[in-house]
Amino acid sequence: SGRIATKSDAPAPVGDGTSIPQLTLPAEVAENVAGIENYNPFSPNATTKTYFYEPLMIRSSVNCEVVPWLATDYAWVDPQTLTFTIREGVTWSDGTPLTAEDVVFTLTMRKEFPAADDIGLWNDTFGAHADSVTADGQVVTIAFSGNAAAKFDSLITAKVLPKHVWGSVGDPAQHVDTAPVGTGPFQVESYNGRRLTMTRREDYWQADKVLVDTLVLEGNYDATNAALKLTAGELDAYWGEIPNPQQSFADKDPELNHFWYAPAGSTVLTYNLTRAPFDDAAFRAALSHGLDKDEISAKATYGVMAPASQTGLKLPYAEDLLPEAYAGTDTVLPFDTAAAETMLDEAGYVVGPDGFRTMKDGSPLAPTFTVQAGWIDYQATADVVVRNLQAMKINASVQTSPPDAVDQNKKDAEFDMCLEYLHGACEVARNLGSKLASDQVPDKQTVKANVGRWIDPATDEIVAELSGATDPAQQKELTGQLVDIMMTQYPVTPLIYAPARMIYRTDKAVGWPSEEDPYATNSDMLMIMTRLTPPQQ
Amino acid sequence: MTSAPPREPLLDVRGLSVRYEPRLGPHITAVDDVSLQIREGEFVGLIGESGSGKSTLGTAILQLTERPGRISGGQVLFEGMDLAAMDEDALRPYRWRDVSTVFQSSMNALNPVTRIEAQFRDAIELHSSLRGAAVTRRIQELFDLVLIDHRFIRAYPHELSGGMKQRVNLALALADEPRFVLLDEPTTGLDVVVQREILENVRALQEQQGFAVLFISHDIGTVMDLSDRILVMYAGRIVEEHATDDLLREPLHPYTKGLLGSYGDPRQETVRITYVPGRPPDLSLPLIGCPFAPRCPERIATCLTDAPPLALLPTRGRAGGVQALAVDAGEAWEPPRVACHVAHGQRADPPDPELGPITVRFAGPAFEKSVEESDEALAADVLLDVAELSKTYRSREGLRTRETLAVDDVSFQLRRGMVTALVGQSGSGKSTIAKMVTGVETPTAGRITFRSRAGDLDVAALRGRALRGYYELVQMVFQDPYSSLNPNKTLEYILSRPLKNHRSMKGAELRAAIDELLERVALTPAPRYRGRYGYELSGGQRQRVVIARALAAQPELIIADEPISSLDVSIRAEVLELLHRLVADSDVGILYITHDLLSARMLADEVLVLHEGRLVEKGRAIDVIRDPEDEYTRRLLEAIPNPFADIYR
Amino acid sequence: MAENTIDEGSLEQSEAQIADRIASGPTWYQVIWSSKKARVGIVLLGLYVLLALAAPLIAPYRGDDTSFGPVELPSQAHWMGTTTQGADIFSQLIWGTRVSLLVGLFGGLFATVLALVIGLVSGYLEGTWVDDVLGLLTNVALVVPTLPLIITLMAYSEVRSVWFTILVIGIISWAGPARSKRAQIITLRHRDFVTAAKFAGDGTGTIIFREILPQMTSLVAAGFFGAATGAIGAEAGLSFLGLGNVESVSWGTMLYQAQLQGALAQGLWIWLLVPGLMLSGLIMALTLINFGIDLISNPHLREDA
Amino acid sequence: MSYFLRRIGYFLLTLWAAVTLNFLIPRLQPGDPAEMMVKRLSGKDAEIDPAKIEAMRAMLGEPEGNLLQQYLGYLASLLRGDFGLSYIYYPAPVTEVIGRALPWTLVLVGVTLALSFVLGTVLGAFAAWRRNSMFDSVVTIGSTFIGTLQSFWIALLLLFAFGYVMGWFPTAGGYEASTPGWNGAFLLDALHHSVLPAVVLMLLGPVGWILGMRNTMIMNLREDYIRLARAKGVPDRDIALKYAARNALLPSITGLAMALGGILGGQILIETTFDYPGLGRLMQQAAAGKDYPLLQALLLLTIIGTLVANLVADMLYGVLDPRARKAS
Ligand SMILES: Nc1ncnc2c1ncn2[C@@H]1O[C@H](COP(=O)(O)OP(=O)(O)OP(=O)(O)O)[C@@H](O)[C@H]1O
Ligand SMILES: Nc1ncnc2c1ncn2[C@@H]1O[C@H](COP(=O)(O)OP(=O)(O)OP(=O)(O)O)[C@@H](O)[C@H]1O
Ligand SMILES: [Mg+2]
Ligand SMILES: [Mg+2]
Repeated sequence: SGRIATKSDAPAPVGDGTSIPQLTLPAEVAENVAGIENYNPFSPNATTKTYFYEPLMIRSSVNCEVVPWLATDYAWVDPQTLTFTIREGVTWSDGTPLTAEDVVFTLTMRKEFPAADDIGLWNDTFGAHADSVTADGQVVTIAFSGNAAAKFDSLITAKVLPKHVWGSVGDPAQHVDTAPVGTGPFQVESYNGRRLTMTRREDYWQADKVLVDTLVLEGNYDATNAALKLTAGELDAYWGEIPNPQQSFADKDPELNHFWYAPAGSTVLTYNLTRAPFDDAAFRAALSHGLDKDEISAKATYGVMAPASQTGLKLPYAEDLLPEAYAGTDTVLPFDTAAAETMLDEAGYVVGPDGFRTMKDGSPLAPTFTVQAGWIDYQATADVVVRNLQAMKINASVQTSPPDAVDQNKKDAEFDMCLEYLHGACEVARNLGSKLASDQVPDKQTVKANVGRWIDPATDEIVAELSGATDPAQQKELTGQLVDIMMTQYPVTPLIYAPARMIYRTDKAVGWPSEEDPYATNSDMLMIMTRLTPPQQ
Repeated sequence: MTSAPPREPLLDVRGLSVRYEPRLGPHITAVDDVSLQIREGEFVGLIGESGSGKSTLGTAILQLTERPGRISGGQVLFEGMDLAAMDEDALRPYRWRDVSTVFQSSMNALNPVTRIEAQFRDAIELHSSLRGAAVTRRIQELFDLVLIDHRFIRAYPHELSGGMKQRVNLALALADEPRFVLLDEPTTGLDVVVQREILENVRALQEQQGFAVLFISHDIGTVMDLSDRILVMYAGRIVEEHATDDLLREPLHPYTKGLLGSYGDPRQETVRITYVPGRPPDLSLPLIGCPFAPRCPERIATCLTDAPPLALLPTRGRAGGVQALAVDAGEAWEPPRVACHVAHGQRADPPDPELGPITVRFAGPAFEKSVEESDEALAADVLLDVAELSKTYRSREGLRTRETLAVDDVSFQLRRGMVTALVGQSGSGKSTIAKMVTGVETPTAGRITFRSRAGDLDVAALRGRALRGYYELVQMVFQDPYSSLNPNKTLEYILSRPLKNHRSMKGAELRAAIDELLERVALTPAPRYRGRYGYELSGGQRQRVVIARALAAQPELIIADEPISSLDVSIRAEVLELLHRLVADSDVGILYITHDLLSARMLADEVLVLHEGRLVEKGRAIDVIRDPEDEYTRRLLEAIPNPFADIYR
Repeated sequence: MAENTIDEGSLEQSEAQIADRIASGPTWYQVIWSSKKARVGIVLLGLYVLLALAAPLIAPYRGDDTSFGPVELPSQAHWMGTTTQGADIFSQLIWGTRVSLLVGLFGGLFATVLALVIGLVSGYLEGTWVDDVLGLLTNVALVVPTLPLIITLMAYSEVRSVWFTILVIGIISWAGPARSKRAQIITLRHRDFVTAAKFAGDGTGTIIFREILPQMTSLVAAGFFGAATGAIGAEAGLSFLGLGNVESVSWGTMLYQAQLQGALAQGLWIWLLVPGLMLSGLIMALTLINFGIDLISNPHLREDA
Repeated sequence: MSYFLRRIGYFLLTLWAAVTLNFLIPRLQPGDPAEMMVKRLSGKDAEIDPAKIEAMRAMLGEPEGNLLQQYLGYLASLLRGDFGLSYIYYPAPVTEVIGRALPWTLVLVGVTLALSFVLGTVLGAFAAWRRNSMFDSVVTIGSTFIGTLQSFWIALLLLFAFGYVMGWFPTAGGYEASTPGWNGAFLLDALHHSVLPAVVLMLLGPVGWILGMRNTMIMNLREDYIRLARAKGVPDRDIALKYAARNALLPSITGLAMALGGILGGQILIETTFDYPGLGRLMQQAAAGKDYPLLQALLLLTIIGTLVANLVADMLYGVLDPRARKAS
C-alpha cells in the first residue's frame, strides 16, 4: 500500500495552452500478422488495453504512489475488507454514467468466468480469495475470506467494464469487442489492421489533462526498426529493447532524443541452495563480492542499467524502505576478487592441485551456469560471472539452454546457478518476499519465485506478516528484516537493475517520465497520457 | 546384284579428316584423310569393326559433327558445292531435301513428346511448298512406302514398336525425296526377322526412287547382300573399295578377308569361320606403317614402316588366276582400290615373287565344327530335365492386370558334354527359360529336375542357401560382357569370388586357381591379366573373363544367354571357339541361347526352336538347319544373310 | 511387346558402352580437376580448412573471449572492431570456420550415411513390406515442413551443442537423397554384374558393399557435398533463428547476435556483412567442387566444362 | 487392388501419417502454453503473476482426456474443418487468422515463384543453348554464386541499404497507412512494402530453375532427336524452343507444381526478417508462441499443399509427357 497522491501533483500548466495534435506510439498488439480488431482487455491480443477501459487506481511503478482513477479513494476496513469510493461524474463513451454497479459487475463476473480473473480475486493466489463484492451508493465493498492485503496492487488494475454492454456477452474472455464502450480518454477513429487511430474524448472525465488530440498506435517493431522510426520522428516513444540506445538513438539528436530506463527490478544471480557448496552462506558471500557488476552492466546493457544493491530493493527509489542500519551506506557490493578469494580460503574452499578450488572435502568443484539461449543480456551476464568465478579459481562453466528448458530446470531444481528476475514493485511482500518464502518454491508444474529454494521458517514468518500489513511503519520494519537476510545470508545476489524502458522524443510532447521526474514507467501509459504537454516554444 | 553404270559423282568426299579433341583424354583422328565418291542412285556399303570411324565419317559428311569432334580437313562436295565450307544457314537448304539420314540409334531419333505427324510435317513444310492436307497425303504416301498403318501417323513415338520406329525413320528420311541418304546401322538392335524385312524394304525403295545410299553397318552379311559397292574402313581409313560381287570373289585387303571369313554357310557339313586376332590400334598414338599390320597374317616388313596408300588396282582379276572372274561383258567395270602393300605387290606386273600366292581366305585363326562331333555328344547322360514348363508374367497396366504367357509347355533335356542351342526371335521366352533353369524365376507350371552327380534336385524349390549351393552346379554367361563385369574390380577379384564361395579356396591355392582359369580362357600370361580391370580389355577378352568366372565354380551346366550377340563380328568366332573347347575338355553341358542360327549351328549339337513361348522344333543341329520342319524355323533361316550363296552354290 | 524388350536391351547396351568409355577414360580426380570451377572450389575449400586448422595461429584472440570493450571501432587491435559483448569480430570470424566445417563434414556425413542406409535397404528390398514402410516414412518426411520439426527437436534439447545441431540437420535432410539413392540402387541391382555376383555365390551383404556401393561413389560423393552444403546453410539459418548453439562461435551465431543487437541501427554493418560473406564463400567452394563431381556421373556435362 | 486405388490409398496413408505426426509434434514439446503465453505477454524481465497464469489456463482450456482421446478428438475436429481458436490471437478462430495471412503469402510468394520460374527457365535454356558463351558463364557462375547466399542475410543487407540508409522502401510490415481492400492506395502501399522481400525472392528464386533447366537442356541437346532435327534443317530457334526446351521443360514443370504446393509454407526466414504478414511469419510466431491450434493448422495446410502438389505433378507429367501416360 502507499500514499494517496495529493491534488498538488496535478500536471504542470499547459505551456502555451495549445494541444498536441498527434502522437504515434508502438502498437500494443504483440503480433501483427492478422490485424484482428478486438478491444477486449482479456484477450492476449487486444488491439489496445490501455486507452478505453480504465482501472480503479494507478499505482506508479516507480515511486509507489497510488493515483486515484475511477475510484477516488480506498480503505482497508480490516485486512479482510476493502472499500473503494467510485468517482462521480464519469460517463461511458456511449453517454451512460459510470456506476458502482459497473464495478461490482467487473469484479463479480470473474467468479463465474475464471478465464477473466486475471487479478486472482476469486482464488487464493497472494492473499485470501474474495467472498463477496457489494455496492452501497458510490462505495464498493469487497469482503475477503481472510487477510488479503497482498491482493491490493493487482486488484486496482482491474479494468472497469460497462455492465450494460458486457453483462450480456457471455464469457468475457471470448468476447470480440469491436466497438468499445469505455471510460477512457480516447475513442476509436479508425483501424486499418495495422494502425489504430484514436481521437480524444471531449467528455472524458479529466479531459482537461489530456492534450493529445490524436493518438496513433502502429507497428510492432524490432529494435532496429524502432530506432529508425524514432530517429525519423515517425514514432514518438518506444519501450521495447533497443540495444545501446545511446548510440543507436540518443546520440543522433541529443536535443530531442531521450531515453530513461527506470529500474523495474533486479537481475539476480540465483543459487541452487539445495546443492553444495551453494548451501553455504560463506561461499555465497564470497561469490557476491567477486562479481564485476560494472562490467556486467557494460556488456549486458551498454552501461545503461546500474549495478544493483544487495538489499534487493531498487535504489534510490525505494530508499524510504531501507532500514537504519544500511541507510546512507553503499549497499552495492564492491568488486574485489582478492577479498573474495580470501573469503573462500577462509571458508575452506582451497585451491587444489589443478589450480582450481575444491569443495571443503576436497572433491572437485565445477559449477555450471545455466542461461537462457537467446536472452542476449543474460548470456553476456553469465559470461562475465563465469569469468569472475574463474578469476576466483572456481572452475565454472556456462551452459546455454532454450528458455523453456531453463524453466523446466528451475521447476526440477536441476541447476547450479541461473539468473532470475527480482521484481521491484511496491509490494515488497510480493517480490522480495516471494523470492524467499517457502510456499513460493516451484513445483513440477509451475515456476514460482523462490527458484533458489530458500527455506527458512523465520523468513516465512516475516513474509507472512509483511503481506498482511497495511501500516507503512510496520511494512518498513518487516522489509528491513528481509533486507537484513539479503545482506547477511546472500540467498540471491542482485547484479544489475532490470529496466522498464522509456525511449522518447520531445519534439511533439514533453512531460515524459525521466530521471529527473520519475513519476511512472511504461506500464503506466494512461497516467503518462495525462501528463504530456506540448513543448514550450 | 548388278553394278550400276558409272555416273557423275553426286557426293565427292576429298581428303576428309575428323578429329576428336576432348579436353580430357587423348585426341584422336577418327577419320583420316578419307576420299570417296558416291554416284546418283548408287547403294554403297561401309563396313568395319566397331570404332573404325564409320559413324564419324557419316556424320561429317552430313556436317553434323559435334563437339569435341571437328572436321580437321578435306572437302565434302555435293554436286560440286563444298558442304564443309558452308555455315549452318547456307547448309540448311541442302538438308533433308538433298541429304537425309537414318541414324545409328534411330530408335531414339524421334522427339518423344510430339506426334509423329508433326515431325513429318515440319520436315516437309521446311523444304517444300506442300501445306495442310497435301502434307497429310504425303505422309500417308510415305507410310504406305514403309508398310505402316495410317493410324500410327497420329501416334507418339513410344506407342510404336522398335521395328516400326525404324521404318518411320526411314519414311521420314525419304520425306523430301532426297538425293542421298545416309543409313547408319539403321537396324541394330532389331530382331533378325524384322531387320531383314526392313532392309529389303529399303533396297526396294532405293531402286524404285533412285536415291543414293551410304549404308553403314558392321553386319557385313547384310551389307554385302544389299550394296553395289563396298568400302571397308579400318582405323579411320578406307582400306578397300570394291564392287560387291568382286569383293566376295576376291577380297583384296587381309582385313576384308578376315571380316568375310566370319561368315560361313550353316548348311555345310563342316563349317569354318575365321577371326581377326588382336585389337585395332590406338588412334591417339601416331600410326607408323599399315595400321592393320600388327594383326595381319600376310604382313611383310614394309607394312610395319610404310603406310600403304589407298590406290587403284587397275588389274582386272589376279595375275596368277585361282579363279576366273565372271563379269558380264557389257557391264562397266570399276577398278577396286586397296591400301595394302601385299595386295598391290601380288598383283603387280610382274608380281613380287617374295609375296607368295594370292589368297582369298583369311590366313589367321579359324574355328571349325563338323557333324561327327555332334553325333557323339547326343548319346551323353541327361543333366537337366525340363518337363511341361510354363511361365506367366503378370504386370499391371493402368487399371488392368495383363498376363503374358512367356513360356508355354516346354519340355527338353540337356546332356553332359553337349551344347544345346535355344533359338528364337526376341521375346520368344528364351531368357525366361534360362531364368527358371537357374532358379531366378519360379515356373508357373512344370518341373525342372537337375540330375547332378550327387542326386536329383528340384530346381523350382530351391531358396536361399540351397540356391546358392545350386550355383556350384549351374553357371551363367551373360549377353553383354560390358555390363556383366563390374568395371571397378580387378580380374583377380572377379575370379576369386566363385573360387572362394563355391570351392572354399584361399591363399596360394586361390592364386594358382585364378592363373589356371585365365590361362584356360587364353588370357596369357596370367599374371599380366590378374590385376587388370574389366574396362582395360576388349569385348572378346571380357567375354573370356565372364566365361572363366563361370568355369571357376566347376559347374556341370553353363547357360550362355546370347554370349556373342553384342560382340563385333571379328571376335565372335573367338568366343565360340572357347566355348566349344570347353565342352570338349570339361564335359559340361551348355545351354546356348541365341537368335542367330548360324552361331547355333557352329556351336550346338542339338537345336531347340522357340516361338512365342512354345517349342516348335527340336533336333540335331544340322538336321534342323538343313530340313526345317516348322514354318517359323524356315523364316529364321531365310533371315540369315548369305552373300556367298551365289558364289558357293 | 517384343520390340520393347529390344528397346531395353539396346538401351542397356549403350549405357554399358558409355560406362565403359567413362571407366576407361580419365580417372575421377582428373575429371574433377579438369573443371575450372571445381579447381577454384578445391583451392577455396583448402583455404578454409587451413583457416580452421590454423585458427589459433591466425586469429589474434580466442573467438569466445569477451573481455574487450564492447562496440569498439575497427582498430589496430581489432581489425573489424568488437561486438557488443566485447568479442573481437575478426577472431570470431576465423574461429567460426571451425564450426561451419565441422557441421559441414559431420552433418554431410550423417545425412549421407542415413540416406544411403535407408536407400540401400529399401532399394535392395524393393517390393517388400520393409520397402513399403521405409517408403512411407520417406514420403512423410518429405511432406512434413522442416522448420517446425527442427523447432520441436531443438526445444527438446537442454544442451544445444554443435553435435546436436548436426544430429538434427541429419534427421531432417535424409529423405530426398534416400529416395534418389533407392532408385539408383534399383537400377544397379538389375545390372548383370550383380546377377553375376549372385552366381559367384556372394551373399547380399557382399554384393551391396563390394559390387553396388563402389558404383555409387560419385553419386554418394555428390550427395555428401550437397548435404554438407545444406548442413552449413542450415546451421547458419538455425543459429540465425536463435535455435543453434549460442555458446559456440559460428558465423550463424554471429549473424544472430548482430541482428539481435541491432547491429545495423548502431552502424556495425561489418559484423553482419563478413560472416555472411565467409558463409557464402564456403558454400561456393563446396558447390563448385560438386560441379566437378557431377562431371563424373554425367559425362554429357563434361565437354569443355 | 487397382493401380488407381492404390495411389489414392497411398496418398491417404501418407496424409494420415503426416497428420498424426502433426498431432504429436506440438504435444511432444516441453512447456505449458498458458505459462508461455503469460511470459511472452509480460516480457522477459517481469514478474510472473500466478493469477494471470491461472486465468490464461482457464482461457485456453486444459486438453481433455488422455492422449488417445485427444487424438481422436483432433481427428474428428479436423474432419469437421474445426481448427479451434488461436492462442496468440485469442479469441480469433485459427481459420480467420490464417485467412488473413494467406493472401499476402499467396501473392508475394506466388508471383515471385511464377516470375522466377519463367525467368529461370528462359535464362537456363538460353545458357544451355549458348553453352560456353560469355552469357552462359555469367549466368551459370552468377546464379551459382547467388545460390550460395543466405536468404536472410541478403534480406538484412537490402534492408540496411535500401530501407535504413536510403530509406526508399519500408522496413517492416505489409502495408501502412492505407486501408486494406481493392483500392489503389492500398495496392500501391502493399506493393511498396513487398518490393524488398520480392527482390530477395527474385534473386534467389530463379537460381534453381536456371541450373536445373540448363542441365536438362544440355542433356537433351545431346539426344538423337536434336541431331535429327539439325539434319532436317530445322532452324536453330525452333530446335532450341520446340525440341530441346520443350523436352527439358518437363522436369521443371513438375518441379513447379511441387513448388506451388510449397507456397503454403510461406517463406519463414524472409517473411520473418521483413516482418511480412504472411503464412511463414505466422508459422514462426505460432511455433515460438506455442500456439498449438494455429501451428497444427498451418502444418496441415503445408502438408496437404505438398501432397496435393505431388499428386498434381504426377498427373501433369502424364499430360505433358506422352510416354508417362502409358508407362505409369
Ligand atoms: N564424342 C567422342 N569423343 C571422343 N571420341 C569419340 C567420340 N565419338 C567417337 N569417338 C571415337 O572415334 C572413333 C570412331 O568412332 P565411330 O563412332 O565413328 O565408330 P563406328 O565405326 O561408327 O563404330 P560402331 O560400329 O561402334 O558404331 C572411336 O575410336 C571412338 O572411340
Ligand atoms: N519380368 C517380366 N514381367 C513381365 N513380362 C516379362 C518379364 N520378363 C519377360 N517378360 C515377357 O516375357 C516374354 C519373353 O521374354 P524373354 O526375355 O524370355 O524373351 P527372349 O526370348 O529372351 O527375348 P530377347 O531375345 O529379346 O532376349 C516377352 O514378351 C517379355 O516381354
Ligand atoms: Mg557407328
Ligand atoms: Mg533375352
